[in-house]
Amino acid sequence: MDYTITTVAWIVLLPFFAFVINAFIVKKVPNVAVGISCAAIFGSFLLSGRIFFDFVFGKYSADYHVHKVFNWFDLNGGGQEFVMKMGIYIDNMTAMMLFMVTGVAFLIHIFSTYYMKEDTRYGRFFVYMSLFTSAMLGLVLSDNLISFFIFWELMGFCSYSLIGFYYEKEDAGNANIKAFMTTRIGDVFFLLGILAIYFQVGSFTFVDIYAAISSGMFTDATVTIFGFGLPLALIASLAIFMGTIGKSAQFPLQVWLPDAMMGPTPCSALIHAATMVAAGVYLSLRMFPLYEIHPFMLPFIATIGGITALGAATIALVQTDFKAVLAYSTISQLGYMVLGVGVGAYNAAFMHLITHAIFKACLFLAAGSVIHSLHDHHTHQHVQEMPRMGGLKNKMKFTWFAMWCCTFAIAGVPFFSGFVSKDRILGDALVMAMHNPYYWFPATLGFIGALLTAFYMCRMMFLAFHGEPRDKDLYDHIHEEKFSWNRNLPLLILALFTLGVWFSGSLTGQKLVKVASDKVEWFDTLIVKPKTENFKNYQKQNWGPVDIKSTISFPVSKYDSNHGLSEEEAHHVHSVHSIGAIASIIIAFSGIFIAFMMYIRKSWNPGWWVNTFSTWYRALQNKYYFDDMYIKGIIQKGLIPVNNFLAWVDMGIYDKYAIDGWEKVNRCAFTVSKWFDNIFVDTIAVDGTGASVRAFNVILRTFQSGKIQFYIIMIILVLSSYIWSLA
Amino acid sequence: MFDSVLFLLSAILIVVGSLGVLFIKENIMHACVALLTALFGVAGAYAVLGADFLAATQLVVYVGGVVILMLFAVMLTGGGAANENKFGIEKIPAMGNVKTYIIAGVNVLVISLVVIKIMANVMQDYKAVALPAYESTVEKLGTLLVTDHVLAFEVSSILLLGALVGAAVIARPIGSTK
Amino acid sequence: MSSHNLDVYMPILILIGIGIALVFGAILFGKLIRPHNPSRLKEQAYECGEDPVGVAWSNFNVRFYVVSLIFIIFDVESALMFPVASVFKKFNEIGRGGIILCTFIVFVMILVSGVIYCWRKGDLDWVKSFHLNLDESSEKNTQEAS
Amino acid sequence: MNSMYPFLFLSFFMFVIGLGVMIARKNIIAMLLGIELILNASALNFVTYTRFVNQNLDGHIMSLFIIIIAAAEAAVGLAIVIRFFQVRESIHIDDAAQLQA
Amino acid sequence: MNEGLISFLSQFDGHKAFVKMISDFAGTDATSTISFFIYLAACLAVVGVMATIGGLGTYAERKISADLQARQGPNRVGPFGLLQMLADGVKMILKEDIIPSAADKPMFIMAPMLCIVGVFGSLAVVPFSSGFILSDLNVGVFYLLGISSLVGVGIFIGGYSSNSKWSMLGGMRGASQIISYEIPVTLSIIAIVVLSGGMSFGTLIGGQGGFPHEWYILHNPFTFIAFFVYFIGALAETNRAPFDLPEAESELVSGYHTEYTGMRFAFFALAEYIEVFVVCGVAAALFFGGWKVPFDLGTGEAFSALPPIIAKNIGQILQLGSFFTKTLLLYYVVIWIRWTLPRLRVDQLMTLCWKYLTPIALFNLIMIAVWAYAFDGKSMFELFTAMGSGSTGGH
Repeated sequence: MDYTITTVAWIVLLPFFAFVINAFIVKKVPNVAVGISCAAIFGSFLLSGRIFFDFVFGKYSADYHVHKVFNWFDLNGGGQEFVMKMGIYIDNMTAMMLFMVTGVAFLIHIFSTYYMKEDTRYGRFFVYMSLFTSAMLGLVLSDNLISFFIFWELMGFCSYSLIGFYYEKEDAGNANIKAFMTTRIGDVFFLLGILAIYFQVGSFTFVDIYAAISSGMFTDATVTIFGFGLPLALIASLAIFMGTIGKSAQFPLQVWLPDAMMGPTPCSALIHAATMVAAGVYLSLRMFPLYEIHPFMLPFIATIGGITALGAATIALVQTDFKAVLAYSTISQLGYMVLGVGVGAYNAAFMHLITHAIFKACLFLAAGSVIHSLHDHHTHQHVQEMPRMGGLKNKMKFTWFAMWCCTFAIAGVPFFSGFVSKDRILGDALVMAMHNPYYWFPATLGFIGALLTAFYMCRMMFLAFHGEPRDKDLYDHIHEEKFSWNRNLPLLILALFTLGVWFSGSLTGQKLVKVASDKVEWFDTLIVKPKTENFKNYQKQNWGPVDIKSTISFPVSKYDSNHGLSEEEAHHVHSVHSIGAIASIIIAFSGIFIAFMMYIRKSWNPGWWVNTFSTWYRALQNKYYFDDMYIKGIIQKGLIPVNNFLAWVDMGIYDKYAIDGWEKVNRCAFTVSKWFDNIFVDTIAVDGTGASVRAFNVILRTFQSGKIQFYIIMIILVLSSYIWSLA
Repeated sequence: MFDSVLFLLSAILIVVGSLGVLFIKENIMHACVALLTALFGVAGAYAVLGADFLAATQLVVYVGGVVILMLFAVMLTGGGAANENKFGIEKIPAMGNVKTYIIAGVNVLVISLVVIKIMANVMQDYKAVALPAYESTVEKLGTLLVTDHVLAFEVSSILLLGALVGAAVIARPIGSTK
Repeated sequence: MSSHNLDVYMPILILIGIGIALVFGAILFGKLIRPHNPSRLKEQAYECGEDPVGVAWSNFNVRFYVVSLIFIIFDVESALMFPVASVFKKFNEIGRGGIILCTFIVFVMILVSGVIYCWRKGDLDWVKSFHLNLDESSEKNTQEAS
Repeated sequence: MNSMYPFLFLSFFMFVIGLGVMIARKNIIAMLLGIELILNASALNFVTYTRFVNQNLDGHIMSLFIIIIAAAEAAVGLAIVIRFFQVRESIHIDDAAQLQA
Repeated sequence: MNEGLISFLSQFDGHKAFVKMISDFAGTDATSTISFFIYLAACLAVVGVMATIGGLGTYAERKISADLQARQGPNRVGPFGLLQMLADGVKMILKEDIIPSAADKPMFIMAPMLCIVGVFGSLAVVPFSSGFILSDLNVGVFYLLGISSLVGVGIFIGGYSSNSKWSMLGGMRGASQIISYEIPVTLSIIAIVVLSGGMSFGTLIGGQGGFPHEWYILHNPFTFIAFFVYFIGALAETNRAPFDLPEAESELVSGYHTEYTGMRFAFFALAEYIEVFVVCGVAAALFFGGWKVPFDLGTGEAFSALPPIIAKNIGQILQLGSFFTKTLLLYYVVIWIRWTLPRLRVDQLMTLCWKYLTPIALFNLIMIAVWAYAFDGKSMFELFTAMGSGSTGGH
C-alpha cells in the first residue's frame, strides 16, 4: 500500500465529516446521525486495520516508518524563513494505536446505541463522540508537535462537552469545568515546552527533534531563568511532561478524572480507555528520547508514576461508587504506564497502554450495562452505589463474565493481558533498581499498588455480583439479561481481547514465566525505542512541497533484549525479570485471596480495618484531601489572601497616603492655578480650541457626507496620487 | 484582414455602448441596451484575442444573464416612469446633472493622466513577441480549472452560493420572513 | 501569424448583418406599398376598448427577480462547468477521472444546497404570498375571536 | 491584430467611461452599469496581456472569475437596490446617504 | 481549431486552385475574401431555406392541427393550400405599421430585431451535415446558448416598449420563463458534453453513430431522461404550447406582441418558428446522431467507385437528408404536442421547472458523470456486448 496523505487522512476525516454532517442533521434525524457516526468510525477502523496489518504482519522492520509532509503555510519574507509543515507519521506504534483507538471506539459506539437509546440528546452524543475520536486519531497521526497540540486541545474541548453532557445537573457542570481547567494547567506548560524545543531545534516535527537530539543539540544547551542557567533538556522535558501529568491525570493533577465520570458511561469508557488519557502517555512515548537526555528526568517520571499508581489504588479501596472504583483504577493504571516510561520500559509501557485500553473499555461498558439495568423506581434514577447491589450474577450473566475477564486482566492473573504488560513494567522497574538503588522506591510503590489493585477490583466484583442482593426491591426490578448485539457483543469482543495470548504470542503457557522475562514476542520486535541516530540524515533533507517519500533505508534492528549490557549481566537481569514475574503472580493471587476472605467468606471483617485505621480511612475517603487542599489551601489560603493583600495595598497605602496626600497639595496649587486658569486656559486655550475645532468641523464634515459618489471621487484621487508617486 | 474588421466592429460597439451608458439620460432601459451593445463588443474583442471560450461566456453570462437581471431590476424599481414618490422626491432620479458631469470629467482627466503615465512605461518596456496561432482554449481552461485553480473553482461555487442566498434573502418580499 | 482561423466568426457576423438588414429592409420596403393612416385610436394601447389608465411600467412582483437571480447563478455555474465537462472524457482516459468527478460533484453539490435553501424558504413557490396572507389573516381571525 | 495597444486603449476607454458613470450618474442602477463596464475593462485587459505578453492561460482564468464575480455582484447589488426601493421608493443615490431606513 | 464549410471545401482541388488564381490576380492573399463570399452565399441560402421552413411551419401547423381536429385546414391557395404562406406574407407586408403613441419608440423598433438576430446568430452553428455547417465553433453549443438568449431580451423589450399592460405581463412572463427553462436545458447539454468530451457539434455528433443504439439518447438510462428534460425545456424556451403563457390568448390577448402589427409581428413569428427548428436540430444533433447515416454512408467512402468529389457530395446529401428527417420529425412532435396538451398555469410552469426539471437535470448530470467515470464512457449496448464477449475471456 502506498501511503499518501490523502489516503491516510481519511482515517481522521471520516469521523470528522461525520461530525460536520451530523452537527447539521442531528436535530431532525438523530437516528440517521447515529448511523453516520457508526459507519464513519467503522470506515476508519477498516482503513487503520489495513495499515495495522501492513505494518505488523508486513515486510517492515521495527524502524520502518512513513513520513509524509506538505506545506501548510509559508511565511517566507523579510529574510526570515518559516515554513509550517504538516504531515503524517506512521510507525508501528502509530499503526497499533490507530487500530486500537478505532476498534475500541467503534465498539463503544455500538454499545452507545444501546446505552443512550432513551436519552433525550441521543444524537448529539454521537456528534461529540465522532469529533472526539477524530481528534484522537489526528493526534496519533500527527508528525509534529503543533498539530499534536491542536488535536490535544480539540480533545480537551470534546471531553469538556461530554463530561458536561447532562448539563442540567450542577455536578456535571462543575465537573467539566474542573476537568477543563485542570488539564489546562498541564497544557500551558506543554505549550511552553513546545516553544522551548522550537527555539532550539527550529522545527516542530518529531523527526527533526530526534535528529537534533542525536546530533547533541540538547546535551549542553542551557536556558537562563531568573539568572540561573538551567539545562534546556530538563526544562523542556519537564514542561512537556507536565502535559502528560495534566492529560493522563498523574499526581498531583489527578483530581479531574474521577469527576469526569459525570458524563454518560460510554463517554467515560472512551475518555478512560482509548482516547483522552492515552494521549498523555502517547506523548511521553513520542518524546521519550528527550526525557532520556537529562539524568534527573527518568527517576522523576518513575516517582510520579509510582506515587500515582499507589495513591490512586489506595483511594480505590474505600470507594463505594461503582464507577469511582473504575476511575481510580484508571489513574492507578496510568501511573503504571508512566512508571514504565520512567524505568525505560518503553515497549512495556506502550503495551500496557493498549491492554489497559481494551480491558478498561470493557470494564466501563460493563459498568454501563450494570448501571443501566439498575433503575430505582422511587427516585427514577440509575443506581451506582455498590452497597445497594449484590448478587447481580444471576441476573446478568454476560456482563458478569466479561467483567471477570477484565478483572483478571487488570489484577495481573496469568494468561490475561494485564499480566503480560503490567508485570513487565514491574519487572523492568526491578531491573532498574538493580542498577540504581533509587528505583527501589517507585518499584516498591508499584508492587504494593499491584496487590491493592487485585484486592479492590475483586472487592468490587464480589460486592456487586456475588453474595446476597442487599436491596431486594431494586434487585427484583432488574430484567433478566438477554443477549443483544449492541449490549453484549462489544463486551464479549473486548473480553476476548483481554486474553494474554494476543500479546504474548504463546498459547500453551509453557512460557508462563518467560513471558515476562524473555523478549521474543511479536510485540517487542515491533515496538522499540526510537533510535535517534536513525534520524540524523533528516536534518539536511530537502522536503518538497508535497508528499515526499522517505528515502532513507533503515537497518533491520532486533530488540535489544540485554538492555545494552554484556551477556553476563544480561543473564542476571533476566533472572530479576523472573523474580519479578513470580512476585507479581503471588501478589495478584494474594490480593484476590484477601478480597475473597473479606467479602465472600466474610472471615475477615473489613470494618475492623476501618476502625483501626480510621484516620487513614477518612483520608482515603476524602481522596487524600486533594480537592480540599486545592480549594482550601491554594485558592482560599493562597490566592484569596494574596488578593486581599493586594487590595489592602491599594486601599491602605496608595489611596490613603499617595492619593489623599496629593489632595492636600493640590488644594494649595488649585488656588494659584485657578487665577491662571481663568485668564489663560479658559479664555484663550479652551474657547480658542473650541472655535478652531468648530472651524475645522465645517471642513471635515463635508467629507463624511454619506454620499457614495463623493467617496468614490476621494478614493480615486487618493489612489491616483499614490499610483502617481509610485509610477 | 478579417481580424481588423472584427476588431473595428467590436471597438465601435464598445465605444458607442459605453458612451451610451454614460450619456443616455432619459431612460435607464436604453442605457441597459447600450450596455448590452458594449458587452457584445467585448465579446468580439475576446474573439479577436483568441479567447473563444471567454467570448462565448461573455455572451451567455452577460447577454443571457446580467442584462436580463438589470432589465428586471429596472422594471421592479418603477420602470421608466417619471413620477414622484410619497416623500415628494422624484421616484426615478435624473440621470446626473451638469455639476456631476463636470466633476466626473475632472476625475476622468486625473485618472487618465495616471494611467497614461503607467502605460507609457509599459509601452517602452514592451517588446513584441511572436504571437501564438489561434487555438482552442477550452480544454486548456478545463484542465487548469481542475488542476492548478481547483481551489478557486470550488470557492467560486461557494461565492455563488453566498450570492444566491444573500440576494434571495435581501430581495424577498417584505413580510414573508418565514 | 495567420488570421484565417478567425474566419469562422464570419458567418456569425454575416447572419447578424442579414438579420438586421432583413428587419429594416422589409419595413422600408413595406413603407412604399402599405397604407399609412394613423389615428389616435389606432395608436392607443389595446385595453379591450377602454382608454388605458396610467402607464404600464408599474412595479412588478419581486418573485420575477428571484427567479432571474437563481437563473444567473446557474448560468454562471454552467459557464464554469462547460470547460470542466469537456475535459472530463480526456481525464477519464488518462485515468484521473476520479479526481475530476469529485471536483465536479462537490461543485454541483454546493450549488444544489443553495437551491435547496431557496426551495425550503419558499422562494421557488409562485403563489407563496397568497398562502402567507391566508395564514396571517386566519391567525388574525383566531386572535380576534379569542 | 498584431499590436496590443488598441486593446489596451479600448479597455482604458471602457474603464474611464465606467468611472465617469460611477461618478456622474445619480441612479443606482446606472452606477451598477458603470461597475459592469469597469469589470469588463479589467477582464479585457487580462486577456490582452495573456495574448500579447505571457501567453499562458492564467489571464483567461482570471477573466473567467471576473465575469463570475461581476454576475454575483450584479445579483446582490440589484437585490439591494430593489430592497432599497421597497423601503424608500427611490433609487437616487443621494437618498442612500443615511445608515438607517 | 475551428472547422466549417470552408475547411470542407478546401479539401477539393478546385477550391485551392480558385483561391490561388484569385490571389495571384489580386496580388494579395485573397483567402479571406473568397471565404467571405462563400460564406455570404451559404448564409443567404441558409436564411432562405430557414425563412421557407418558417413559412411552411405556419402552414404545417394549421394543416396538422386541422388533421388532428378532423378539419380541412388551408386548402384554397394553391395545391393543398401550400401557397397559404405566401398569401400570409403578402398580407403582412401590406398591413399598416402602427407604433402606439405611448410606446418607447426606439425599443419598439429594436425588439423584433433582437429576436431575429438571436435566432439567425444561432443558425451559424447548426450542423446540417458534416461539411455543410456554417462554422463548427469549438464552443458551438455554448455559443448557441448564449446567442439564443438574445431572444429573451427581445421578448422582454418588446413587452416593455409597447407600454401596454398585456404586453408588459407577457414580456415579463416570457423572459422569466425563457431564463428559467434555460437551466434544465443547459444542464442536460452539459451532461451530453461530459459524455462526448467537447462542445463543438462535430465532436458531439462524432461520438454517436448512424444506428439508434449508437445515439446518445440510448447511451444510458440517464441520457434517455436527459432528452426529455431537454425537450420539455426547449418547448418552454421557444414559448410553444403547452408553455405558451406569454402569448396566452385567453388571458393576455396576445402577450408581448399585442401591439405589433404587420411585418414587425411577422418577424416575431418568424423568429419563433426558426427557433423551434433550431432547437429541434440541436436535439437531433445531441441525442439522435445528427447527420450520421447508417453504415457510414455519409463519409462517401461507400461510393469509392465514383470520383471522390462526387462520392463526397453524395455522402453530404445523405447526411443532409438524415439531419432534416430527424429534425422535421421532432418538429412534427412539437406541433403535435401543441394541439394535444392544454396550457399550464403560471405557477405550475414555475413549479415544473424549478421543482421537477432542474433537480432531475442535476441528478442526471451527476449520474451521467458517474456513468462516464464508472464505465469509461461506454454505452449500455457496448456493455452488453462486452458482457457477451466477456464470458469468453475477452476484455
